This record gives sequence, C-alpha cells and structure tokens, in this order.
Amino acid sequence: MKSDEGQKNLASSGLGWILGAPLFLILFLPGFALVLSAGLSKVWAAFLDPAFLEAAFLSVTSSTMAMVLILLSGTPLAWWLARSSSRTSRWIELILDLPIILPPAVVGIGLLQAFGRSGIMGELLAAVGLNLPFSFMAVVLAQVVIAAPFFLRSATVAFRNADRDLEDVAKTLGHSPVQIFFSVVLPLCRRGLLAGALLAWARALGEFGATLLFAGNMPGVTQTLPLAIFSTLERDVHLAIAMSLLLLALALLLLALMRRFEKDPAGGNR
Amino acid sequence: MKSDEGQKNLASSGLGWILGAPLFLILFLPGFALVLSAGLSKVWAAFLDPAFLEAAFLSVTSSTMAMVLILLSGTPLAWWLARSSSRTSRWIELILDLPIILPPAVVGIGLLQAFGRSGIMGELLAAVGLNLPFSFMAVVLAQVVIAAPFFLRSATVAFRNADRDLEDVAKTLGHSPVQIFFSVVLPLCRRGLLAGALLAWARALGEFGATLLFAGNMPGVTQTLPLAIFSTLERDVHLAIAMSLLLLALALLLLALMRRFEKDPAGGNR
Amino acid sequence: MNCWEVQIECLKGDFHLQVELSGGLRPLALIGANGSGKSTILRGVLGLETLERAFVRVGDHILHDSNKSRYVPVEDRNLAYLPQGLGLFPHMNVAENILFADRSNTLTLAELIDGEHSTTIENLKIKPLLHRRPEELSAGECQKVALARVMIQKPQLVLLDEPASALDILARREVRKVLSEQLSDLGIPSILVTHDFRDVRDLAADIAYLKEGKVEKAGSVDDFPGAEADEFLNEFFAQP
Amino acid sequence: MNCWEVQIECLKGDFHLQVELSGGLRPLALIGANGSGKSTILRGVLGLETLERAFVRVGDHILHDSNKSRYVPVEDRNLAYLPQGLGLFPHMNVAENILFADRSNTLTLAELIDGEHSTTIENLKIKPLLHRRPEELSAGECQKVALARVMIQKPQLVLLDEPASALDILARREVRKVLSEQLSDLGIPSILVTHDFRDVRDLAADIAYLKEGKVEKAGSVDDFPGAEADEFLNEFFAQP
Amino acid sequence: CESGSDRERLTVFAASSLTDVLPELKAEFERSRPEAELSLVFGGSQILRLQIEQGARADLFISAHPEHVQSLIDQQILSDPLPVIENPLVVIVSPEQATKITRFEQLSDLKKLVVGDVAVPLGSYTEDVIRKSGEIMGSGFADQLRSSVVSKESNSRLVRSKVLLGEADAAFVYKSDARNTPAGVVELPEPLSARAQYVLAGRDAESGRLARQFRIFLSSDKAMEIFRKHEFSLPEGPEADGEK
Ligand SMILES: Nc1ncnc2c1ncn2[C@@H]1O[C@H](COP(=O)(O)OP(=O)(O)OP(=O)(O)O)[C@@H](O)[C@H]1O
Ligand SMILES: Nc1ncnc2c1ncn2[C@@H]1O[C@H](COP(=O)(O)OP(=O)(O)OP(=O)(O)O)[C@@H](O)[C@H]1O
Ligand SMILES: [Mg+2]
Ligand SMILES: [Mg+2]
Repeated sequence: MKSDEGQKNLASSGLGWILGAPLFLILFLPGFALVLSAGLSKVWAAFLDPAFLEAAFLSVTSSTMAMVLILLSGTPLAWWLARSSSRTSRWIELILDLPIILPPAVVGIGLLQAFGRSGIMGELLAAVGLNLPFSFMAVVLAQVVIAAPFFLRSATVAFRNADRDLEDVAKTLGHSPVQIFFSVVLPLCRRGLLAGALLAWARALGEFGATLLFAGNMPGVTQTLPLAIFSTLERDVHLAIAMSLLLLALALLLLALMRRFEKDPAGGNR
Repeated sequence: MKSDEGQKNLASSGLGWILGAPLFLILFLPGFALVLSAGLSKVWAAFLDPAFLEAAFLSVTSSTMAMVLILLSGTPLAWWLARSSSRTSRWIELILDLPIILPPAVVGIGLLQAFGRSGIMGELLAAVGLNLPFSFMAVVLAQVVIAAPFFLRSATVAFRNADRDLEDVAKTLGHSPVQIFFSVVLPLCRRGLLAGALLAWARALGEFGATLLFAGNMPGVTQTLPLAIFSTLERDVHLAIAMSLLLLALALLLLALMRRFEKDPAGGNR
Repeated sequence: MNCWEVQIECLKGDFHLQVELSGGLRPLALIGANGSGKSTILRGVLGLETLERAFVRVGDHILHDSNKSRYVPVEDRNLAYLPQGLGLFPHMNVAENILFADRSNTLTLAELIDGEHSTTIENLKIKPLLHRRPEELSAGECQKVALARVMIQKPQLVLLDEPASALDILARREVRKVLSEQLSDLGIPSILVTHDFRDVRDLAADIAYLKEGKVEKAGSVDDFPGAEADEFLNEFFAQP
Repeated sequence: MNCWEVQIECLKGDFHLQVELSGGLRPLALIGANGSGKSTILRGVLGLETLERAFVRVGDHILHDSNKSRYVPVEDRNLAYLPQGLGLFPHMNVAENILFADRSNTLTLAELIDGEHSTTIENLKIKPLLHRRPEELSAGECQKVALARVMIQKPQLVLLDEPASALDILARREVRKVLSEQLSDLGIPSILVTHDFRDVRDLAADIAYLKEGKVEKAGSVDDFPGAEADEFLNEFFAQP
Repeated sequence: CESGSDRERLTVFAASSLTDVLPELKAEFERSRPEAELSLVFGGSQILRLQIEQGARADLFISAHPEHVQSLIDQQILSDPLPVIENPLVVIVSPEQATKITRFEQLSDLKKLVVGDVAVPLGSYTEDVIRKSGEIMGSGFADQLRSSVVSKESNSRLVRSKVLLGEADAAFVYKSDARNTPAGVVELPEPLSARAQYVLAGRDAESGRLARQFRIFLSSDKAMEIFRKHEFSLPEGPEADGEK
C-alpha cells in the first residue's frame, strides 16, 4: 500500500479547486455556450466558406512571423530589462506595457501615424520602397505590437528570477555570455519564456482592432481569421460563431503541438 | 576606484539592448506618433468631454472589481493547476487560454449565450433576480473573462517554479498549508504573480469587444473608456487619440502606484 | 519502552531503503557512506517522502502506520528538523526565519534576544546577523541560523542532518556542547546524521550504521570494537 | 617567483576584507572562523565580487589590476572553482554537468568514462550516477560531481571552497589522495578553504589563517607551534 | 446625468452612421419636453440587432438597413416599422487628390480604394454601384475599380478614416459622413445613385407615450431641417427603392 501522504496534498489542492471553480466556470461557460449554439452543419458550412481557409492560412502565417520577430528581438530586450537596474530601463519596462492598455483600434491609428504613408517613418519607408499599410507585413506588424508586451513582461520576470550564481559558475567554467545564455539561462527560464510566448502567440492569433485599422480588411491579403469572423458576424452570427470554433480548434491543434516542446527534453519536469 | 567588473556586464547587456532595439522602436513609435498627433488643446478638450470622466470612472471601478475577482478566485485556481499533475488539469489549463484567442466580440456573444436572457444560465439568473447583460456587472464579467487567462498562466508558472523544499520545511515547522501559502509561497512567487496581475489588469482596462457585445455601449452605465474612445473615433479621430492618451496617463498613474507594491517590503530585490 | 520507533520502506529510482530503528532518550547517530539513505530516513520520519510502507511512532503518538492508513500530516508532527540544505527562507531576515519556527506564534524579537533563548543566540554568535537576509550570510552563518531555528523549538523528537558540516571547529565544539546539554536537560530524543566521530562521542550517542539502505549494525559506541572488518567503520572510529 | 599573488580589498555591508596572499606550487589552505572572509577571497580571485581594490596575478597573467584598470573577464581566467554551494546545473544530468567544464568542448561521454578521466570518475564512485539529475542525488553525491567537474579541468589555479564538507570519511580520504596526487603531478597551484586539519596535513599545504577579513598568520604547518595563544588555531591543530 | 430618475427615459439604439446627427435631435427633442430624457446607444446595425435579440432594453431601434428591423419584427420583439430618412452614397477623395479627381469616371486613375464590407449595408450598396458602373461604363472600368480596392471595412466611419489619415486615395461613404472633412466629395452620377434607408421600430408594450412622441418628432419639420443639415435626404416614398 502506498503512503497516504498524497491524500493530504489532494485535500489542500482541493481547496484551490473549490475557490477557483467560480472563475473556471465563468471562463468555461461562454465557450461552452458557443459550442452548443453552433450546430455541426454550421461548422461545416464555416469550414467550406471561401473566406475561411484563406483567412486561417493568413492567420497562421502572420502569427508565426510575428512570433519569430517577437522571440528574436524580444528575448534580448527582456534580458536587458531584467539585468539593467537603471531608472531608464524601469521606465522603458513600463512604457512597453502600454500597448496592452490602449484600445487596439487606437494602436492601429498609432501604427498608421508611425509607419503610414504620411506617418513619421513614412518618407523613410517610401524611400526604401516599403509601403506597409494594407499589406501582409502590416498584419504582422500589428500583431507584433499587440502581442509583444505579453512576452516581454513574462520573459523579464523569468530572467529576473533566474539564479545568478549559476551564471557565475558557468563563467568560471570558461563559457562566454552568449554560450551561457543559450546553455544555462534559457533552459533555466524555459517555463516563464514559454508561458510568455504562449500568451503572446494567443494574443497575436486573436488580434483584431489594430489589424483592421493598420492593415485593413482585404480577403486573401490582410483578412485574418478574427477579421473574417467579424465580417461574418455582420451577416450571419451563427456562421461567425462556427468560424470562431474552428479558430479555437486550430489554436488547440497548434497548442498541442507546442506542448511537446514545453515538456522537458530529458523527461524531468522540474 | 571601483572594480571594472561592471564594464563587462554592461557590454554583454548592451548586446541585449542592440538586438532588442528594433522591437522597442516598433512598440514605442506608434505611441510616440499618437502623442505627436494629438495637440495639447485636443487633450484638454478630451478631458472636458462629458463622456470622458464618466467613462474613466467606470473603467477604473470595473477593472478594479474585475481584478479583485480574478485575484481572489484565480490565485487558488492557478495554484491548483500548478500542483495537480492529472491529465484533466492539463486540459483545463489549455482551455483557460482560449478566451485570449477568440475575438473579444465572439467572447461577448458567448457571454450573452451563457448569461443572457435566453442563455444557458438565463433562467437560473432570472430566478435569483439577476439580469446581467447590459449592466455594470456585465462590464466586470466581460473584463474578467478577457483578462483572467493572462493572470492564470503567469501565476501557474510562478507557482510551478516555487521551491517545494521550502514549503516542506515550513510544514515541518508546524504551519498549515494556508499559512504556508500566505507566508512562504506568495512572497516567493511575488514577481510572477505581480507580472500576471499587471498583464491582466492592463488587458481589462483596454477591453473593448466583449464589453461592447455583452454589456453594450451605454454612457454612464456600461461605457468604459475604450468604448467611449471607439465612439469618439466615429466622430473625431483626433479627439479619440487625445482620449486614448488620457487613458494611458491614467494607466501610468495607476501603474506607478502599483510599482510601490512591487518593491520588496524589506528593501531587498531578490 | 523506547521513545520512538521507525520502520520505513522506500523506493527512489534504483535505491531501496528498508530500515527499522528505535531509540531512547540518548541521541542516535546515523552514520554511513554518501548515498546510503541517511537523509531519506529523516525525511521519511517527517512525512516528506512517499513511502512504500511505514510505521512511525514518537512518544505515544503514532504518526504513520501504512497498515492502518494512519498518516499524521507533516505540520502536525511536532518534530524539529534541520535539513541538509538548511531550508532558510530567502524572503525573511534571520530573526524572522528563527521566529517562524515558534509554533505558539507569540515569540517576539525582543524575547528572542533577551528571553530563554538568549543563550542559544549568544552561543551561536548570530546576534549581529539578526537583521540580515540569508543571502548576506556566509555558509557557516547560515547553518548557525538553521540550528538556532531548531533549538528554539520544543519538539517530540529532533532530527539533524549533518548540522555542523559548514561550521568552523570552534562553532562545532560549541554546538556539540549546547546540543548535548539542551537535549538531555529537556529530555528530548534525537536522530543525528553525521560523518564526524566527535559528534558521536561528545553527544554520547548510540550508533546506527547504514549501508546501501539497510541498517548494517546498531548499538552503543561500546558495541563497536576498535578494529573493524568494515573499512568505513574503521576509518570512522579512527577519528580522534 | 610565486605562482600567484593576490591583493584584495572588498566591502560587504559592515564586513571589510583586506588581504595579500601568494603561493607557490604547494596548495594554500585558507582557514578561519565562519564569516572570516574565506569564500569572499576565492570569489574575488575569480572576478565574481565587486572589489574596492585588487591586484590578481596567476602565472604570468595579470587578471585584475585596479590601478591600471585591467580586468580579465571571469570566463577568460582559466581558474577551476568548486563553489561552496556546488553550483550544479539542475537542467543537466551529471555527465552533462561534468562535460560542461571542458573548455575545448570536445570531450564526449565515452571519453569521460574510458579516457584519461576514467580514474577520477572511478575514484569518486560516480559512474552509476552519470545519467541522473542533481535533484536525484544525495548531498555527498552532488559534492562528488562538483569535484569531478573541477578535476577534469587543466587550469592555472584551482580554487576549492570546503570541497569535502558533505563527503563521508572514506570519500574524504580518497579526495585528499586524488587531489594531492593530481595537483602535484600536473604542477597546478591551488587554494583550498577547509575546516579540517587532515586536509592541510595530507595535501602538505601551507596555511593562511584569516580573522575578520585580515590575514592573521601565514606560513607552513611547521610555522604554527603546537600550542597557540589563539583558541581557533589551538582547536584546529588539535584535530588528529 | 444619472440624476433624472423622475424624468421619463427613452433608450434609442441607433446605427453608428447617425452618431453626429442624433445628439442634435436629442437636444432639440429634450428642449421641447423637459420631462424627457433620451439615452442614445450607437453601434453597427447588426450588433445592435443581436443585442436586442439577447434582451437589451431598447425602446426604439433605428437601423441603417430595413432588413435588421424586419428580422426583429418577425421575431415579434419590435413592431411598427417607420422609414425615417435616407443617406445617399458619395465618393470621398483624399485631400491631396481632391483638386484632380472631381468626376466619377476619374476614379479608375486611383490606386487605393476603400469600400464597405459586403456584409454591412454600406458594402452591399457600394457593390451595387460598382456592378451598375460596369453595365453603364464598361466592364473594364468596374474591374479597374475592384482591383484597386485595398480594404473592405465594416462601417462608413472606418472607411472614411482611411482616407482622412491619408492611407487611401478614395472611398465610398455615406454623404452624411463626407460633411465637414478636408476630403474632396464626388457625387455619384444619376444612374448609379444609391442610398441607405434608415428604418425605425419600437417596443410597443413599455415605451408608450414618449416613444410615440419621438416618432412624431422625427418626421417634424424641425427634425428634417437638422437631418438636411447633415446631408441626409428625405425618403422618396415607398416606390423609390423599396425592399432590396
Ligand atoms: N551582502 C552582504 N552584506 C553584508 N555582509 C555580508 C554580505 N555578504 C557576506 N557578508 C559577510 O561577509 C563575511 C564573509 O563571508 P564569507 O562567505 O567570505 O565567509 P567565509 O569565511 O567563507 O565563512 P564560512 O566558513 O561560513 O563559509 C561574513 O561575515 C558575511 O556575513
Ligand atoms: N529521485 C531519485 N532517483 C533515484 N535515486 C535517488 C533519487 N533521490 C535520491 N536517490 C538516491 O537515494 C540514495 C539515498 O539518498 P540520501 O540523500 O538519503 O543519502 P544520504 O545517506 O543522505 O547521503 P549523503 O551522506 O550524501 O547526504 C542515494 O543513493 C541517491 O542517489
Ligand atoms: Mg544526506
Ligand atoms: Mg565560505
């Protein structure tokens, strides 16, 4: 017979479950209601809708590109934020949260005024032949701006919590800061970084307002799934819901794929 | 003369800054463009706009209430998720991320279908005399659903990273799980929890789509600042931008207040 | 009757621990090579390990009986424990770390310095450290704090996992003295893991020699002859 | 000429460290009470502490000279270090932890087991542990792994912070033997922090006695008479 | 603002293209009857319809397309439809091009055209216009227009903002939204003209007297004057466009 130690743990985490259940229900019921309200035939119709596949493809490609940009540039930025103790960096950290608070539509306007034809960078971009608004790159850019803060904050906290002593030991073993970053810091911060990446990616996938303003709504060019869903909402609510469920299914699929990476490569979980 | 050790650290974190600069610029420029485009007189006009103060007040109160709910119920839920190793809890963890991916407007429809008059819980709620949609509570509920996943994920990671050995030691010292949670686990996870709370609160403050659908856009009752800004956007883009800047100022104010809590009470920072 | 008795079976990977131990008021010194299972036994007694089978009695209380599905939660066992990793709380200063062990939750900092525990604080020389965080201490200082945390408790049984490993020689002598006095004064039984024969000698402890998860030999110091067939015991008792 | 020389001044809170040390091929044993600054010196030599003033030379290389603003980064110093907290990487298994110290980055697991380091692995008895994570080891086993990580390096200077504190007595004897052989065979100087006289004796080390951040007395074992006025030294040399 | 609990309250849900004009009408209406308090809620017609279906308390609903009102009437939630006003379509041209582009035929010179999504009333009216322009001015012209569309937005104001922010060259919007902007306005030639029809319906049971008075007020001369100021036009009678 195994020890009964487990029982006690169960009991005290049961408390967590009881206290957490209201929030779980509040989060779960709307999705559940959506599943109930969309008939299977509607879901099928949504799948066959010409807008759907195109938009789904656009969503996957644009959010993937956005995530690559966020990870590539956001990881060093978060690291710098975690390690710098200057007042400037505190302020920068704060400023980087602001796109979360702004209504996405306003972020979209800001993007137009920064990177649009008559925006701050407009002439510069035009000079190198770049015309961002109403293009696929605009979709990616909008997603980057909306999603990056979520990654940055999670990653900064993860880096800040990392054990500095282990980095020191790795230095005494002759490894350069870059080597240490990849072989010690990243693995130690794995969980926090992954959580941040997940939040950012989910947010990018669901991005709507900034894309609408900055990239517009053009099927096949800039119409991501959320935009397609919003367009459909104007004409057929139940079709839009069905399409949302397909978006969820797509997300679950991608999440399940990502879960494989979240697992410790060597099997352990701590 | 102090050691030159610092120089090296600066150099290697300088690399972080260089690689991170593109993302910083992308995040910073839109906000900067907004600040440039809104004249001071517009900002003043936005401040005097009858819709503004009312909506600002509504935003602050509703997001505060949403945060209270999220923290009260979300903290135990995240703890349960971090500590349970069952397959069910893995799936629940995944499901709880989904509201991030759904377009907020669809979340709003889901909320209507769950808590609306003809929704799943409609009769139950009507029986106890609760009529949620298009009420202030609907605003709070919409913000909870949209923002909670951000807190939950950050908090779950924080709890998972906490040192279990220290909890064990605290148990041997005779403390109950609840005591340990407050005097050991929470302080140790402080950073991750605060980051999650910050993300969730910012998201709640910026929430628009779900509120619009579930709570409607009723000045003085359900019109939060993002809704007011969106309404203003229809009539005067620059006024809307000015109002957004006021929203940012409000957020910065609240953030600066929160920063005081983020500091370690005993002064240390690790 | 013995003050406490322990029967534990535990699996950790390939490692199989199966022991029966008991003790009176005299301290019991657990000795044995690295990885022989000493720490695991202490953790098993505390209820921190998942055990295949267990019977743990301390005083009149049966803390764990897997046959009768009896399991007293860790926090209700009233055992004092010094873990090998010390287990100081990084977010509390030294005084808070020590006071956190006060089960009655009434002890104040002033009482700690001036009251009945003042000699403990004095002897361990940690008074000037009380307001520092663990990260601002040397390794030996940390161990002293962990010892102080154990000593302000009045438990049914004291469990010490290499309590002097990081201490300097004077501090070690001091700790042995304080421990032997305090434990016998208060009549509290104890289990002590150590690699140092002087601990056994000065605490007048009984010995249980652990080898690969089994008790190879147990008894008082006198039961162990001067020259042993076992290399470990030989070396152990060759210490002064 | 000495193999290495160190002048360090360092402030940590109220603690003020100011020492000048140097050594030849013989190991130098740093002894002193808890909190006297032993670990801080090692970390200072490595470049891990913020120093007020420093001059560190190892072999022909000046690693730190605050007067001339010279500071060689930690990773370029080629010093082997066993930290008091061991510093094992939790995300690597034992073999990976050890191989991580190979500066040439060419050593494979097979070579570790069969090549020139096979005796190290053998002597430390860690072969069966190579595929485990640090969290699955006992405290002594962890220390053995940390030692193995030091021993596969071929540094300019070896720095060991209480390398045997968690080891059982047989392992301690073994480590002393291996260390003394290997260090003198390869002609690598070393600094060793210890509370155990047997380490000093078996390694034939010189001694620097540290007291409150200052070098109180330094010399070979013979320079320390049998009976000392200092209580710490008295107790220290009273060890067998 | 919330204080008027003793005042009679009327909640009006209205299409977002009425954002500018309704507040003026509200002020006028409240001036004539101090006991009344109007509260206005704007949104896309489809969104408002959905909310009313889900139990939002709207006493009156003014939709930008008869379809949404009809649907609510079919569900017996609202009743008594009443055509209120019409809003013609025009093309606005970005300020930089305003002097060059003054006629509809010149639209094919432009590269970036923004229209309404076909799912919203504006988009379906626009699609009609482009289709008819193909019949009248040759299919090449219509194809040229279609290929220069860079975005299909969900309401007239969003469409307009793209031109005002300088990103698009021209856009099809409601005439009421073309008012008071630096953009150039190009009227549609007569055979292509199209107009949105605003229809009002109410909840019969509760709203009662005040709702009836507001209905009457909306067709009063005073109201029409305000509507005209905002470039709306009077309904041309049932036979003009009818049910689409
Ligand atoms: N951050 C700090 N603030 C204040 N004092 C500190 C800080 N860090 C270390 N100290 C003090 O510096 C002194 C030297 O510490 P060090 O770790 O070098 O001691 P040690 O000789 O290695 O002791 P031990 O034998 O216990 O390992 C100690 O008295 C310690 O309390
Ligand atoms: N998770 C694990 N998986 C496999 N083996 C483990 C695990 N945890 C511990 N062990 C093994 O269990 C044995 C007993 O460990 P324990 O910590 O009790 O040893 P110990 O006697 O305290 O040693 P030390 O003197 O080094 O502290 C060791 O051989 C260790 O390798
Ligand atoms: Mg042990
Ligand atoms: Mg030390």
